[in-house]
Amino acid sequence: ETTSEATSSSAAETLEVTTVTVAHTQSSAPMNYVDENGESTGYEVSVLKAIDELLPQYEFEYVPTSDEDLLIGIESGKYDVGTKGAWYTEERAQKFIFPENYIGASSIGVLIRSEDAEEITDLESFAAAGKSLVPISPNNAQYNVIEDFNAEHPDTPIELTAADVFEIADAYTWLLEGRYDGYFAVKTAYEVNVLAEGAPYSQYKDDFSYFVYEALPTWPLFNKEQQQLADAYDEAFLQLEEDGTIDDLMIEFLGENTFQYVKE
Amino acid sequence: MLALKNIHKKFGELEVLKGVDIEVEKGDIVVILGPSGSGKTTLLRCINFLERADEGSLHFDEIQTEFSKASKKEINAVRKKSAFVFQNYGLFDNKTVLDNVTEGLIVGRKMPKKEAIETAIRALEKVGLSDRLAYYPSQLSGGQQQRVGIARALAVNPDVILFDEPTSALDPELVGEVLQVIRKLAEEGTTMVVVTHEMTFAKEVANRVIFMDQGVIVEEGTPEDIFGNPKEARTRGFLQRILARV
Amino acid sequence: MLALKNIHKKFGELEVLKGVDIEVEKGDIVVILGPSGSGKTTLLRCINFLERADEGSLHFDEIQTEFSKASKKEINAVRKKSAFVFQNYGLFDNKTVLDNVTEGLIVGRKMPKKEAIETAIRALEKVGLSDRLAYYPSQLSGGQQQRVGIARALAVNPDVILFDEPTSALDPELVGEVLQVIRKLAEEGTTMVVVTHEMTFAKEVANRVIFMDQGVIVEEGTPEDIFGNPKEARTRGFLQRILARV
Amino acid sequence: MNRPFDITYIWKAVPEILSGLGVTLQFLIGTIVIGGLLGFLATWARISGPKWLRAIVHGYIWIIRCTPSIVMMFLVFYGLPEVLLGAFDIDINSWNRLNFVVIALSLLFSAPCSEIMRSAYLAVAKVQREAALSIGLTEAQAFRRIVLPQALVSALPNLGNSFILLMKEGALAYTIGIVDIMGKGQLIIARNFGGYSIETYIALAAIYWLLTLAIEKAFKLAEDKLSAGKQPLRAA
Amino acid sequence: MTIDLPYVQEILILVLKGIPTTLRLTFIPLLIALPFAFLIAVARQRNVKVLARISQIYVSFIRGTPLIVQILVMYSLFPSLLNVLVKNWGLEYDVFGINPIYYAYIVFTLNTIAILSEVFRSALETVDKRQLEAALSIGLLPVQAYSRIVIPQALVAATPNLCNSTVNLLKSTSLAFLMSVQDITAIAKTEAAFGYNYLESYLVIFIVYIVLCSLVQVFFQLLEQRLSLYKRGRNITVKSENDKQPEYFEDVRKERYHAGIEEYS
Ligand SMILES: Nc1ncnc2c1ncn2[C@@H]1O[C@H](COP(=O)(O)OP(=O)(O)OP(=O)(O)O)[C@@H](O)[C@H]1O
Ligand SMILES: Nc1ncnc2c1ncn2[C@@H]1O[C@H](COP(=O)(O)OP(=O)(O)OP(=O)(O)O)[C@@H](O)[C@H]1O
Ligand SMILES: [Mg+2]
Ligand SMILES: [Mg+2]
Repeated sequence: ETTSEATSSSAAETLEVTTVTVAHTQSSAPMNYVDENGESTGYEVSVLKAIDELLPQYEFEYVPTSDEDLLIGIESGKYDVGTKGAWYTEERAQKFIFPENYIGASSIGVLIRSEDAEEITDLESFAAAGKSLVPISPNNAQYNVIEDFNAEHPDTPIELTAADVFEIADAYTWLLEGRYDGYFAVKTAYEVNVLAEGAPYSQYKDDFSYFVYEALPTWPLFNKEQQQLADAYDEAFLQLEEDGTIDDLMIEFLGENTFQYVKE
Repeated sequence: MLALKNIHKKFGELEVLKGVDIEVEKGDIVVILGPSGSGKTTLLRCINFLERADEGSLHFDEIQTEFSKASKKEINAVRKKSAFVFQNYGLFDNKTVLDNVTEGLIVGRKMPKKEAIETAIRALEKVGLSDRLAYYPSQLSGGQQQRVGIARALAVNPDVILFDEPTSALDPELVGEVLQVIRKLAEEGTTMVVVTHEMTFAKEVANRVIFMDQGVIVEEGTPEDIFGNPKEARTRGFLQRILARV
Repeated sequence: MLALKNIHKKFGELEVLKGVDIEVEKGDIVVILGPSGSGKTTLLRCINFLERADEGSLHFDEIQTEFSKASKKEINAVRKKSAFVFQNYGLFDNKTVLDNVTEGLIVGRKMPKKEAIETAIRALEKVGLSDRLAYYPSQLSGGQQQRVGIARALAVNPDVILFDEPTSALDPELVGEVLQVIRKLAEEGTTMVVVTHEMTFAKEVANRVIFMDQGVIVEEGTPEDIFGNPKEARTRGFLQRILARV
Repeated sequence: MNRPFDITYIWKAVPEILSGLGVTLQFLIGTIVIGGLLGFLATWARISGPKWLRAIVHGYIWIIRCTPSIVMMFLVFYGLPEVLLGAFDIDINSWNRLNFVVIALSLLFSAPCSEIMRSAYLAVAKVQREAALSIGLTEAQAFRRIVLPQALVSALPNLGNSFILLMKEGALAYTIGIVDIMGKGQLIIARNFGGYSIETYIALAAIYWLLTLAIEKAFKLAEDKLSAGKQPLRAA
Repeated sequence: MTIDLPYVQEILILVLKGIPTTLRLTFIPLLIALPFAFLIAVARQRNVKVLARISQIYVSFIRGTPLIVQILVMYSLFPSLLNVLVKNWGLEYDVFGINPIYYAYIVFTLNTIAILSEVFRSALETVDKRQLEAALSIGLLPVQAYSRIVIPQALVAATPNLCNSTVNLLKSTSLAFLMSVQDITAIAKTEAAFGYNYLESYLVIFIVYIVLCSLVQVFFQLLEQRLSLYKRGRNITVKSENDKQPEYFEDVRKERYHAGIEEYS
């Protein structure tokens, strides 16, 4: 409803342009973040920017904010749409509109010590070996994945500890010193922190190994009143997928097309 | 010029003043005598509204009011016309000697700063303290503090000064000097109500003496009457025991 | 029993004590006279280590020390053997009259509670205040506070009591009573050093009088000597002006 | 220890972190002024207001002290515009978000601030006010010139605590997307996928400490000035 | 926007389980901090040479660095260091098995010491020097003079600020979730994440904090009233029977009464 009246006065002459407030999280690289110059960027934000190009009737305005504010804001109508790498649950679908098409997929997997690499190749073997996992924020998709995993494997659950978001790369050190055995991380983080040239942990490259578990599809969330906008999004998204823009952005921000890892 | 009628004051259930009447004429020096705890300080505090009397009326020049009902404006007016010398000195701890005295002039009476300082120094000279201008109260001896308190009250040149044992911490030499000052003030027309334990003081400067005990005025009269020919047994007892000692 | 030699004390640049010697025998009542600001309070405070003297030595029974070097143990020992009656009363604001007096007994001297209360009440009776046991200092008149201060010092039954103007807020009747108390204490062997402005007091109870001025002892002797036949011009001047008044 | 540490990164992070300094200072000063004023009024009401007002203010302080800062932030950010729009037809949705931060923090700050002032006021001896009145100062003058300076001496250390805590409240601003120095640090860390976090945090800590030292210095000066004439609680 | 009431009820029950943790995180650091804070305050107040300087740096550093940085140091770096040391000493102790709540205790204690030391320092400023002198002069040792005369008077000015600090501490313990400690906020947030019920969760957090903080406030209010009794003065009654007198006073009064000695009020 807050879709702005501000532009409606000038609307008479040309096409009626509606301003859309797009909230995104500011510190969830590579999906959504704020760059050195204070510009909103990241994979999901970039997709939305491309979509905006295709929708002349809308003009997107980006508001970087926190997870909590984003959710409350969309629900209350302060923001029309928001993106935070959210995954789908039934409960959430009652509060927000999930469009037909997910916007991206974050490929997650487990970082382990190389010495364990032979024994551990997937979550099942990780669980079976009784290994411990670095605490996860309940806000993260990973938390839910492990919960689901435990529900499916009641005999060999993985011990799951919740902790608030704590954006430090110390988890790599914790692995090395044996505090924990596995770090359920986004693949890009592993690449940037360990594999890349000049990465902080590049000297320990050989001590780590990584296996991809799956890619979780992530959705933008629309305010309940914004069905029309959600439909417009869906239409535009398909178009972008077709013309290869999505693929390009995936490569740019995530290094590869992660849709391939999505389990249906 | 100052008349108080039927002042009553209770602290909790303890009745400290039980109907006190006082009348003071312009230029009077009224001395209040009485044993410790008889309500002298409380009486002075009530006059200046530092304590709210429960009952009684006040007539002070054009101001006429009930204690229990006095408005802020009336209270301020009374305070502007009077000054109080505290039994425990009550100096401003955060101000120097000079600032203690100029405060009431510059802020209270809007006197220009320079004039205020001159006035203050004159008042401090009267009590022999013009060499301690920059000291803080905590750096003064008891007698020095008491004299600053006196100078502070003198400086604002009020119509009435209420003294609560102004010489208790002074050596006899200084008592004499302060007595001189008070006498001179009286000549200039300042009215004074003095609570004191110094009989000499009472005899020499008072033109009226009030003897209080247990919250009531037992007797009042000229110094000659009270000291020479006290009517009440309680007064006689009090004076006898003192004179027996001196 | 108490000997002080060559006490010097400076506050910043101001030298307040300029080499004071005092010797006090057991049972003595030494009265210190002197004009306001002459350093009397400072001297008493130095004896009790409330102020640290810059120079000088102290000999108190078996304690023998330099002021500037005294250890904590020595300081505590001196304080345990002495009591101080403050010019400004110095009552514990957060304690009732009774608790003010028992504090030094129960905590300082480890006396059983019941005995302490009995002792305290006796001391308070001596100064006529046993009807105010449950009052807080803020609820007392000036004279009442001063008497509690005296009772507090009496109660701990020290070897030496240092009085700083113990009667300044008292009416003459009470002065007489307090004087009695002090005299009786002396008979029981308590040593006392009393700063006072009450000449009568000095004449009647002292067995030695010290006249101080500007940080030095000008003259000392028996009351008869000092009052009857003062040698120094300054003493004569001080006494003359007083006697002229009385 | 297996812990990479790039000391030069600390220095590299400083300029970007400092670009948030303006925001930190803005909400800090804004809150001190508005919250301090609110706190002062609350103190005044509690000490010399009529009974009903005292009760209301007491309740206000009570509730504010119970409110977690994040809850207050959302109440102000979402509740206030609704209230103003509904009741007065004033639309503040387009306001700069910093304003909401300042309002939320001011409300939060006013309660402890008022308690600080109240306890400091009550600690000044009664006779100080009385003496001022007795020489003809009005209540207001007596308060401003005699009581207040003495009360401040004991209020300052506590106000110092509050100011420093307030300065570090950037996390609260971050929840509605206002980026102060703390926020800048977090953006940097997020952009690095958690890399160099220790280095970034060290830079942050250093900057905060410097600011704290500056605040402490100012308070020390004020304290020394105001406690002139006061004897420290110290036996010889 | 609607509030999902059954859900509120559901989390509320879950969150109640976090209350003991929250209380522990508040009161253990508080109680440990009190004596240390007081010592620092006295050292600074009396300007004890080296100690005052060190305390000042400590207070400034702890107050001046963000809590989140301290948590990082305590929760991440410190155990690593400890682990290396333990290994070097050849000990068989599992450093990483230590419950992180202990790190939370340490962080909150260090902070509380710094904050309270300033609270106490300011409170000591309000006590008149003469009170200390009087206590010493009747033969109390400095420790006794402080504990019996100075501190009770200082506490009057300190209580409202102690209350501020306690309430602040109570609310800031939610940061312990960074160290995976499950306090009330942690539980509420974890529950909220699944269905994005943040509104309801914050409502629950609010309710719980109102109750907890109110208890703290009631306690301190009563304490303040009790401690400042001497300022207002005891209610004077002519007959002492209604007076709340110290019980020993009452004993002696009765005894003396029965002994036929005059009654006093
Ligand atoms: N705030 C108070 N609460 C209760 N009682 C009080 C209070 N102030 C004074 N009193 C009592 O009132 C009586 C009179 O006190 P007041 O100070 O007027 O005596 P005073 O005549 O000035 O005595 P002094 O010569 O000793 O100064 C005393 O018995 C005292 O205990
Ligand atoms: N803390 C201080 N700082 C500076 N000067 C001080 C300090 N304390 C006392 N003085 C000065 O020392 C001198 C002596 O003070 P002291 O209190 O010993 O006098 P006194 O003989 O007791 O006088 P009185 O009879 O007036 O009480 C005074 O001139 C006073 O100004
Ligand atoms: Mg009196
Ligand atoms: Mg003196």
